[in-house]
Amino acid sequence: MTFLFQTDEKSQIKKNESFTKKFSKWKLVRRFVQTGIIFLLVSPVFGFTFFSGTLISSEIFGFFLTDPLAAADYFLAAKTFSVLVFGSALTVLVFYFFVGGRVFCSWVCPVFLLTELSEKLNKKFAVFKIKPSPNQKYFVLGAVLVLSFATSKPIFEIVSPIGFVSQNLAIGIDTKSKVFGDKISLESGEIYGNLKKNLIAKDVERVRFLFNGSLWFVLTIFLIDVFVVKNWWCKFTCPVGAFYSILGKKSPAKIKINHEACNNCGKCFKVCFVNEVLIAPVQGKSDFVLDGSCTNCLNCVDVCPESALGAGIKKDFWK
Amino acid sequence: MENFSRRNFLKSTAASVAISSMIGCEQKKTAEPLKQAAGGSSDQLGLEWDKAVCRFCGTGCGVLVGRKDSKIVATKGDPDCYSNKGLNCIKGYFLSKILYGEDRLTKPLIRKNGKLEEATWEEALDLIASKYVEILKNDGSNAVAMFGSGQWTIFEGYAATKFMRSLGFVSKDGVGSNNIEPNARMCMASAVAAFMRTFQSDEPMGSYEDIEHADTFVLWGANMAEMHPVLFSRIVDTKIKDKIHVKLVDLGTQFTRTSEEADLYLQFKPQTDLAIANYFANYIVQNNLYDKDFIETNTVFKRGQTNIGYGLKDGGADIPKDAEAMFPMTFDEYKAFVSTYTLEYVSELSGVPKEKLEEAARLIADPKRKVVSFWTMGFNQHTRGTWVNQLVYNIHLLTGKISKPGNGPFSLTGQPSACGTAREVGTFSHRLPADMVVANEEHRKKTAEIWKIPVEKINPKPGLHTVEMFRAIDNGKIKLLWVQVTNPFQSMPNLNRYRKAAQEKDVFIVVSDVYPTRSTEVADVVLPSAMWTEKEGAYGNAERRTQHWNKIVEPPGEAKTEIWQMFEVAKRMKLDDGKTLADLIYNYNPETYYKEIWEEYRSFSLGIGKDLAPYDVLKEKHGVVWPYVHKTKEINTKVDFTEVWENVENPEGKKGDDFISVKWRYNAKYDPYAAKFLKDHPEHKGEIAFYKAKGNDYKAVVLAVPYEAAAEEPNNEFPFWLCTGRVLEHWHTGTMTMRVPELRRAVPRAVVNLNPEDAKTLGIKGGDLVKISSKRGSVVFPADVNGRSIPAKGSVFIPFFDETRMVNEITIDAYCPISKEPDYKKCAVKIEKV
Amino acid sequence: MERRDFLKKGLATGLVTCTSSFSLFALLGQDNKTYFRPPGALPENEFLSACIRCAKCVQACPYDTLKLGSVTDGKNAGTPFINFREKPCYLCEDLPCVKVCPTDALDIKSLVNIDLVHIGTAVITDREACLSLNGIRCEICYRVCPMIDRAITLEKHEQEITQKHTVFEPVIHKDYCTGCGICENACPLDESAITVLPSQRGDKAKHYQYLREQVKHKKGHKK
Amino acid sequence: MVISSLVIYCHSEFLDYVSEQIKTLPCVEIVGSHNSKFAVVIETETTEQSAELAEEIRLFTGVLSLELVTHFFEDEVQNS
Repeated sequence: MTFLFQTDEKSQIKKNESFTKKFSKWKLVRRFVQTGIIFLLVSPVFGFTFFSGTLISSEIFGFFLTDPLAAADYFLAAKTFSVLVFGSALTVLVFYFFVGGRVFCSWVCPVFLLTELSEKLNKKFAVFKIKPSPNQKYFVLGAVLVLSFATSKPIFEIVSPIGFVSQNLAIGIDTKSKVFGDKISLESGEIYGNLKKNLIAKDVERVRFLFNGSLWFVLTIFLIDVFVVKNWWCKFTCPVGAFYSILGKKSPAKIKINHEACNNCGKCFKVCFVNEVLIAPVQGKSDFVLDGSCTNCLNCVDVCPESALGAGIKKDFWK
Repeated sequence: MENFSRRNFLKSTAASVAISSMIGCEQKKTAEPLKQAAGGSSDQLGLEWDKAVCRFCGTGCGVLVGRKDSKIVATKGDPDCYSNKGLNCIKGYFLSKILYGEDRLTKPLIRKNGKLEEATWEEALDLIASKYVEILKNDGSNAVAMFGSGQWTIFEGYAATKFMRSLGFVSKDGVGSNNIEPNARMCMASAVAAFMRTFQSDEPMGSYEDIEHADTFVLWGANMAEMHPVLFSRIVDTKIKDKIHVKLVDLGTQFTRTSEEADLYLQFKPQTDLAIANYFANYIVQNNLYDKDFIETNTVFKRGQTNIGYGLKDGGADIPKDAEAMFPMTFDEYKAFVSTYTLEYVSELSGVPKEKLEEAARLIADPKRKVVSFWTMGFNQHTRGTWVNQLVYNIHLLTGKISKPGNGPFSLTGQPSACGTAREVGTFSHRLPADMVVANEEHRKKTAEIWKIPVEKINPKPGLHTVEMFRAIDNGKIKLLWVQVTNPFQSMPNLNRYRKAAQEKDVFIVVSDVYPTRSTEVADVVLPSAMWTEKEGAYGNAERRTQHWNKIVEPPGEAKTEIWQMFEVAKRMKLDDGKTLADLIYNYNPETYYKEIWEEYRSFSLGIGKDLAPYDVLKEKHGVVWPYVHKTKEINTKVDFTEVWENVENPEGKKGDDFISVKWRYNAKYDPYAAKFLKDHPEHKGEIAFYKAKGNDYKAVVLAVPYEAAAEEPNNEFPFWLCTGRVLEHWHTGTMTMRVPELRRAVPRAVVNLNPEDAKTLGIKGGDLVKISSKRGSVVFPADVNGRSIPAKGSVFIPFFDETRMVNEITIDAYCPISKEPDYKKCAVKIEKV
Repeated sequence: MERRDFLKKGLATGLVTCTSSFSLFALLGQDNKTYFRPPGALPENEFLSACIRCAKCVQACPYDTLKLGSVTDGKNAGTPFINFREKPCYLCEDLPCVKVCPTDALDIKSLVNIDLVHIGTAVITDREACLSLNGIRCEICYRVCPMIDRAITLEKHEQEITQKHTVFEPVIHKDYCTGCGICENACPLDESAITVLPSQRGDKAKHYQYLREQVKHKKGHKK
Repeated sequence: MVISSLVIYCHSEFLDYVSEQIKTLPCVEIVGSHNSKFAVVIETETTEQSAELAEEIRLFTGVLSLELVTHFFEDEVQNS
């Protein structure tokens, strides 16, 4: 993918010019949110009760939230309609519409962390440099919806890496002490001096990792990301990404560009995960990044030396 | 009238022809019982099979133990054993696994600055012996105590009682210590006291075979479906063979698996069994269904002392001196006494509907019916345990239904050798072997003669019974306690007091056991012991059957038998004249000391109606019932039975044998002693003779005692009754059965059984954690609402096998003033959801 | 340069194909294991459609009974199931797992009370190994059953060999058995002699009434 | 008077039920029972009455079959 911009002197990238590492403020915030989501998923294991469930469907402070695609799959597969599921999907839909479509991918979804890691590894170890078309994910989305209806099974939820990762986080670490309150050694602590511990009350509280076979599937995706196609899953295949891209198209929250400040240095292209969306704004065709695939990860805002880019609100978002 | 008699003739012929055609035409497949060659035979798997008896309950099922190389790998029921004929319960099924728990004790342990460290046998035994000598010299015999068990083998029990009672040679006050108690005090003491007061001889007079002859079974608070599974299987077999006629009456305070099988279930309020038994006696007397001439020849009426206290204060201060007194009484006075227990009064007091009470009374009193009463802990662990035992004897004595096949009261035992070891060997604080007591001059003389020690060495004053013994530890009077084959620091009632005493008071505790338990936790010295078939042994079960087994495998590591431990300690106790205590009391030939101990112990029982079988007969047979009587005097009796021998039957042998195993004592048809007695006393009519009751002119006592309230009744602060007990899957404190993975998987923890209505009002669901507290403490248990036993409204049941939650921390240590047996079945608690 | 690059490519493709083929093979692989669902579950096919694999029920189960299907479980990946031998369902009265299910895969409406739960039906599948049927006084499955005397009773018949003992045969009554698996979990044999099988209760044929029902026979609780 | 005795074969489930039913009948007396069978004696004035009672017993639910074992009816023959 060549850089479609005129290289005039001003923007000449000096080969040996070391990047003055600009402090990436937004990346820190995003990392904070991502780890926050992971702690949220793991919180029931440590006894917190305000959150339960996974990213497919969860309950926070009593509110039901369901992934809209999962809801759609459910309605198509089970050929029913449930107000509760629709309502919970609607809240998620409205939230992401105003926060910015694919914000789910870069800020919430734990699989994105793997993608970012695979992106770095891909630079060094990429073996095949295949580049499918960015619209592939929409075909996958379509296929998922049709298949769900046809096989009357929520096809995507069966194989969703988002499901697998969040399931394993939710129940993979088991520290719940047994309900019956069995104890390993008796009230008087050491019962036998230096003898072996009392072997009668054995099945008691201890940390157990129950990660199940699903992580193989996630590993496969990760390897494809690294060796075969850069960002194969998040950029080109994930139907949830496609779903939020469609939603994000019309969302008011967009990246704004200040054409004067932009000196066409191209740094934003390097860090952007879906850098084709930047072409139009950088070339001055639009003041906002209009393409829905932008995940509002704000990497570009961080790296822009002239801070030409910033998170903006597109007031007339309905046009 | 002639027509009348012809009609009867016609009717009876019609009836008999019909009956014979009914039975005759369906021949039973009498499969010949499996003839199993036992005793050292090996089968195709290369296993060496040898006979033994099950390690657990009082039923005493015979088992065959299979050894391969040096490990017990299999067991099976012994088809030649009369009680179980080749069957076991689930605990017996796993017998081969109890020896091989992971944390089996294999080295002696000595507590050094708070921690139990491994030590050598020399070090441990020297320490114990020195402590014994030091305490005996400074504080005298009453400062040492031993707490043994109904799971001791007979040899160990005999060696222990001999050891303690001969400590006079070492102690400063020159007499032995009577502070020796078996845990059978918490299990069978009430039965022993009742037997001695009624018949002046311990041990039941009937046999398990009564089950096949009887048609009415009255279970007094005995959950036999779980506690004596194989016997219950025989009762149910009798029931299904004749569904119309055979009746099973279950009196209890909670609905159990036994009540599920019962035809008539009487659920009564705790302690009101006293009133119910008196009502039955009243019913018998009012409807003059009593056996007049049996009463005249064989019974004497007495009135028991009343308001005899509950033993709540140390030293039994709240018990009147003459609590055990019995005053003469005439039959009419007795009739007047029981007449107050009318149907209305008892029904209202006990909460049992009138028609059920009456139906039960009718069944019991019906002369045509053969009635067997069964009871165990429900009656024995009772603040009026001795009374309530005697009230059932009253019923059987009034109706004459005693000592006959199918008729008789049968006091079941809990432990495998409570009878064989604790009661017959007399390891109680007031007893000597074979029904003898320390307070009696002649008994001491006879014992001294057999033990070959001076009679003044035997302490005439009875020692401390169990509850007082542990209270004496708390009061610092007892400085040394040796615990063997039992786990008192989990099974004592009011446990917190005694655990604290053991840990804080200056008392040197030695525990001989096979696994780490709550008792080894407080011990100063832990001695690893050999277990069950890792040593030669013999148990005596509930029907007076002594069963012997050989040593089959070696004990693990350095574990040794309890007898060896006592020998070694005695060897280390030097006397003034240079000899050791062992030389005096244990000078047996090391190769054959089991045989010598047996023959010495057996000499106590000969000629007094308690004759035990010789050692070789025991080794060869699959269990021998005593009295085991020889026809002529010279072999083992001081009495000659040749003239009466012909008309005495020998159910377990052939007609012409010169040995008879007496199955029904006191019955001349089966007991040579009774036949001889009747021959010598022609004026004594009938075929029953209580020849042991010399004190009451050979008559059994019918005792008039009233209903008295329980020691601690529910009140508004503690509104619930608490009853404790066992489950089929586990044995006592679970130290063995909880180490069998399969049994622990089936019943992994103790739960509190709640009545569904109580659970609903308290908002408790199955599995919720519930705190149960009494005046003495509180324990948390998971709740079980629709489980195997459903307590009556306002009462709860908790088993005591779980060492991580000990229900005995809240039970009360009130005891029956006569038998000194604590009441685990009744105390007041409150229930809160955690 | 060319050979090293070729090696790298080969290694990568090998690695990728083996993991992806494993996952795909597992995903589509058909195994005949029956999956026992939590209480209130719809019939199997409808359940697979309705369950969106959100694992909330697995998280809500206080006893850790519910396990989560993985990729190797094919179409059951992500769905909850019970392995009785490991841990049975303890039939919590407040049904925590059914309450949290967002879709109606676990249908709370169908469970007016806990007794209507029907995960499957217990059957003594190994009559020869069953200790009770061999006359040994076991009957653990009977005594641990939460619906004792309704879902399971003891039928007595004479022990043929000794002729003076009784065989207490545990008999399961389909209409009451909830299939919770507590009996299968507690069975002391290495291979449990009593196993829960998937069975629909279904109503009896209308055209014939058993002799037993003609007579009001007092079976079950004799409280 | 006519005296007859019968053996009644019942379904093993219904022994208590059948025995209660028989007890309600006049002049019929159970004289013995074995496994799932009863022996009863019927004493009536005439053979018809006896046959009726037998038929009534046969119709009880749970009774499988009936077998007449003895039947004394000399008096009836004498006075008829």
